[in-house]
Amino acid sequence: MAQPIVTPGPTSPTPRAPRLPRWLFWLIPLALLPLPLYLDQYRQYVVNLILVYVPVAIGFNVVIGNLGLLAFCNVAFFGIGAYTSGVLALKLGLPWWVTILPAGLMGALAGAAASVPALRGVRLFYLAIMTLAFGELLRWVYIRWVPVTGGSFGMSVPPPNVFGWVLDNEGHKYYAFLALAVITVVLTDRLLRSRFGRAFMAIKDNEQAAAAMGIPTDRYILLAFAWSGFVVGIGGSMYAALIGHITPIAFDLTELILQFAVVMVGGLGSLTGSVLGAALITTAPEFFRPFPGFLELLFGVLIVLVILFLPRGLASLLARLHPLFVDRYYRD
Amino acid sequence: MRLTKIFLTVAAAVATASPAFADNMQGITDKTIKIGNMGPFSGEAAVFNPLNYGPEAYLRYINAQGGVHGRKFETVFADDACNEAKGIAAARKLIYEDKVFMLMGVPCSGVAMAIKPMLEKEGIPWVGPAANPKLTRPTVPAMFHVTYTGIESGQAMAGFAMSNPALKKIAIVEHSNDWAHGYCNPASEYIKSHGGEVLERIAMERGSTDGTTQALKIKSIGAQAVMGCLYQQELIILLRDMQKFGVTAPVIGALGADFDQTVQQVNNPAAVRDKFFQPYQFKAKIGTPALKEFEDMFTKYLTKDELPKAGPPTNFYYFGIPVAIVTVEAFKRAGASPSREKWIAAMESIKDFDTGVLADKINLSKDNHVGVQRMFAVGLDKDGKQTIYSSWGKAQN
Amino acid sequence: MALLEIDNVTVRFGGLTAVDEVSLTVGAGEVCAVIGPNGAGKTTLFNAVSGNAAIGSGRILFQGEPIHGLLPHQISAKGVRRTFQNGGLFGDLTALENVLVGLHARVESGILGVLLASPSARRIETEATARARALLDLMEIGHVADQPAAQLSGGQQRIVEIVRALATEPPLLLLDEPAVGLAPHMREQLVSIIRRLAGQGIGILLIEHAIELVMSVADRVVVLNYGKKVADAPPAAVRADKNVLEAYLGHV
Amino acid sequence: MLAVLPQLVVSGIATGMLYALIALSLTVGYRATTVVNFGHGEMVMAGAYALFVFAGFGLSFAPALILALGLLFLWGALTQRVFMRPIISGPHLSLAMMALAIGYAMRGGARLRWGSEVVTLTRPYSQDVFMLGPMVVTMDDLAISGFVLVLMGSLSILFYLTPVGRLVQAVFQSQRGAALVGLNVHAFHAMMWGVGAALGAAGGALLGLFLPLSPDMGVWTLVRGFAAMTLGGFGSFHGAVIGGLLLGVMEKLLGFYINTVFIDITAYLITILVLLIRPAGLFGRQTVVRI
Repeated sequence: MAQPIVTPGPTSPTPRAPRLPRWLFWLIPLALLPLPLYLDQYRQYVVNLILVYVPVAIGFNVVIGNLGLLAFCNVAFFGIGAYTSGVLALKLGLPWWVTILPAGLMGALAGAAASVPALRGVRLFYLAIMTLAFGELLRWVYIRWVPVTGGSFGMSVPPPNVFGWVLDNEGHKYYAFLALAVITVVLTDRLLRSRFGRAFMAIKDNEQAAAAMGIPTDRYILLAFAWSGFVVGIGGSMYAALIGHITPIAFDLTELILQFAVVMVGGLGSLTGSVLGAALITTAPEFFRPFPGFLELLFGVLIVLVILFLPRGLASLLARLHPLFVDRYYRD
Repeated sequence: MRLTKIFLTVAAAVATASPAFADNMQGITDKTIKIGNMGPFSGEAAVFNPLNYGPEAYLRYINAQGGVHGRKFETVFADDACNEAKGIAAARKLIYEDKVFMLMGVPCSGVAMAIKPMLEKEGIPWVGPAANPKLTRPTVPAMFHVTYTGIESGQAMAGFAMSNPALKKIAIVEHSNDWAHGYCNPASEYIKSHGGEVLERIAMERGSTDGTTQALKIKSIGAQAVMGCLYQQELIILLRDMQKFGVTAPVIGALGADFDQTVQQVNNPAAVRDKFFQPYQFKAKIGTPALKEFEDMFTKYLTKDELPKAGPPTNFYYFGIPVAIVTVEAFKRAGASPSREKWIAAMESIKDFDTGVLADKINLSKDNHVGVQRMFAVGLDKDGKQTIYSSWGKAQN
Repeated sequence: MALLEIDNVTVRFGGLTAVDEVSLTVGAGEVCAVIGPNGAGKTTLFNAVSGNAAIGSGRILFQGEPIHGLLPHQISAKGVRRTFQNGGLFGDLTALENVLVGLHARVESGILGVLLASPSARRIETEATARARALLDLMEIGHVADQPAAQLSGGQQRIVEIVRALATEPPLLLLDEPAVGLAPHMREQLVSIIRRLAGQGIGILLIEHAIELVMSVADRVVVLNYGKKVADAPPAAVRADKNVLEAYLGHV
Repeated sequence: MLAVLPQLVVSGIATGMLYALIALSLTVGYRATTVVNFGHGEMVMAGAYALFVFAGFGLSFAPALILALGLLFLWGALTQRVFMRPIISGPHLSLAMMALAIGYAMRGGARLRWGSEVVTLTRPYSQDVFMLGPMVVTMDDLAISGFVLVLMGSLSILFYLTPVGRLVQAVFQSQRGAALVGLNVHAFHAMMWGVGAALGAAGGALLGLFLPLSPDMGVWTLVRGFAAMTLGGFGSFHGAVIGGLLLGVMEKLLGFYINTVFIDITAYLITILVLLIRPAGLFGRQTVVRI
């Protein structure tokens, strides 16, 4: 064995990036707690929809932003989560809160399955096409597996139930959703700021160099996909609880484009960006309401403009504002 | 701990804040009645938006006559993009923000099913063209069908075919979506329960560019008739390819394709004459004097953007209008100070009411919120003359 | 026993023999430079050692164990670390995060610990971060620790890459053209870093075009030409070798 | 059951010709720029509508078609120049999303203009049916196959007998190298993207001959084109053509002999199977797979 090369001796003080205390983060959900007191059932629903898209976006971002692979199958995880929750509630009569974890786990399983092409070395646009096929095949299964999924009519899911308390009011759902959104954000943040998240980023930037640093890239690709599936699956479960009626058409290519838009507008690879993107893209159609028919055109143009002029999304605006908002991948 | 306490306090506050049940006079003022008109104005299903403009034309016509009991209708449009999440948002906006009296429209069954629990809970009236029979069966206090659901249409398709005793072995060609299954499931039930046989349910997906497989399959299983639960484009392809391979079984198409356009685009009289039929929901042919009144209404009261870019209003405009006609009739009957309860009671009092458009008269009651049953069929006879049939080979009037 | 033993290794790509029955050894604390004209097979030889290229025949032993046929990350975990010719840094990560990736194998936090932020996982992470900072400070680039690697100067990038490779204290380091694009004073610094590492017993295999640098730092020079080894001797002897001159002149 | 086999194959080839054309047009763009146009389906759609518009000016079929293809060539080149070039060195995801978003906006635009009306093209030939032994062949089949074969022939001449083919290959392998030998890579990219768009538009025009136009008509063709590319080998010209033909035939066989519900997912099944069995496709080199 070689001798120690460096002994961390008296270090010269180096300027650190400015940091805020971590507990400040908790002020955000805390400040959001009284929201239902001020919102009507319509606005509250839109807020809840934003909260659904928070896990959907952060999960998606792990694969396309952090791991940097062109996986076009996020709606597959979303749909699996929704259907798992729906089927367990409808066929087995389980309360919604019991179905959340299974929805996440089924999503993770789908994530693992979707990582197979990537593990076989398929990359770039070719990977995009492969994973697209995976998502569309699943949608075909939802349509065909009528006894379980209700086929093309979809299934009506009973109102969500948490510990025997039926959430039949948007304000009630809000608390459950806020808790889930916070949990998924915090867990994903912890994952990304550990050696796992750094490995994802290393694989994105230079796969060969990552392997040369002792990172078993395949294992991490699998992990990223599974985590993405897990988080997005939970988002799917929330979707089922919010909408109450799930149909195969909700998981089609249009939905995929929407989810892409959330991540791209928010900022690739940025957790904060995903949350911002979810908020912006979910509420955008509400602002476009006075122009029915223009929605697709405006939406397309919006994405084009963001890619051209704000390639790192809203998160980069924040980061430009103050270094505090720069995403970091370590803990000290 | 502190966090938990705050959470519990706020949650309790929200829970105890009495859920603001919608006022049963919501949307009614001395001068106006506010109506939410919801449908797909964007996305693939936007082709169905004449179902929203049809009733709007009628409301504008009524407004031009001075309104009902001195009140004029005020419509708030909302786009649901035929997507459940967007649809719920749209419906909630209409109900809680715009505070409309009732909802009209919502042609997409998925969206209608998704907003149903909310409408039920809040007692918001709905009248619309979504074909899913589960919307009004079992009866829900405030939801009404005054147009044909999938059950009536599907049974009419099968019933028309089976009114010809020679047609017993029937094949179904359908899209794999709720729309198609909404028609072909009841059709299939009807065939089986009336001594016929469903040989095979053949899939033909949206966007198909070729119907060779389906046509050859129909031929090889020896089907005597075909139920085609297909949108217009695929129906045209199927008819064309059946002709190409000499498959002579008649095709009964579902509502959802425009008969005239289909015939015109197949562009081959031999492929449709005495061979292609469709249930017919109107009392007379579109473009004939019996329906002229409505055509004038559309062209007079709708804007250029709301009308077809070319040609006269299509059958979707006519299919949409009974929704408004019956709604207005109920407002007339509900008296000078309408409330939701009075309006619903007025709806349920409607018997043998002739809309002037539909083949059947409207009959509603406390236990039955599906207003129409009987349909005709339309087709070209052996000479190529468009005919409305009451049963196989038997022309109506 | 030599630290690294390359024994009769051949690497073929299709019909092309990139490395042809090459043998060489690197001992602990030894700096062995591989030189040769473009296309001589130097980088391919590196790739064979680090597991990025499969060998056709021969053996590669590290500390007496065969490592050919292992995957790159397994070889890395055994203690063979490398740098890359065209900058193998992770551009979107900061210098600090790059070094942390280098420490990956040493940060043994489990996924559950990370997700639950268990005290031990937190401790492991903060310790690793402190160590990474210390390493950067030691190489006198601590002030750029929080800048994205892509924004660093060429020299800083090269040093970060070496720090990253050294973070786990590997016995053997493969440096692929570390001096490319460096200003003269940075080259001197590089030479002193290499000497210091060798002085601490690390074996170094070096590919370099800058002959002066090679001559000043290497204990032994191996010359490749058309995939074949044409010389293997101390710098002074190689300088006088006729084969070597021919290999280079033949290409001018 | 076997009696219809020849008919299925013949009809499958006729359909496959269209898929082949779409796959080929995708491949042209991909080979020249190494970027897959995820908004290509809308170029197909736009081709059909452009033909409709020009025909509406009273032009006969051939000049209207030429104008439509020219327009789409310009539009393709313009999108590459204005939208793709500024981000060409950015993440691949941005490139994919950019193309997707342009397509989405085009679809929205088409829906605004034509969404509520039925738009059809008129065939420049009669709608006759021929018997070829026991098989039925329509004029549509012949016209499409003929047109696609002529296009393929001209493309082969372009790529195999003129310097363009070598340029494409050079740019595909090393853009820097191509720039070094004096090729204006940017202009070349824009031009080939335009050629791809024009070829796709030709596919749309052919579709429009026997289908009513709709803003969504491109989406399905894109999926079929991808599957054909994958089957033939990503980036291979003749692979795209053979992949398209095979896909057309397989859809028919799977649909008839197994179940019609499989027609719609044949493309996806093929994509997945190719991955499991032979990721490089029939004629592809391993280049798509990690080095």
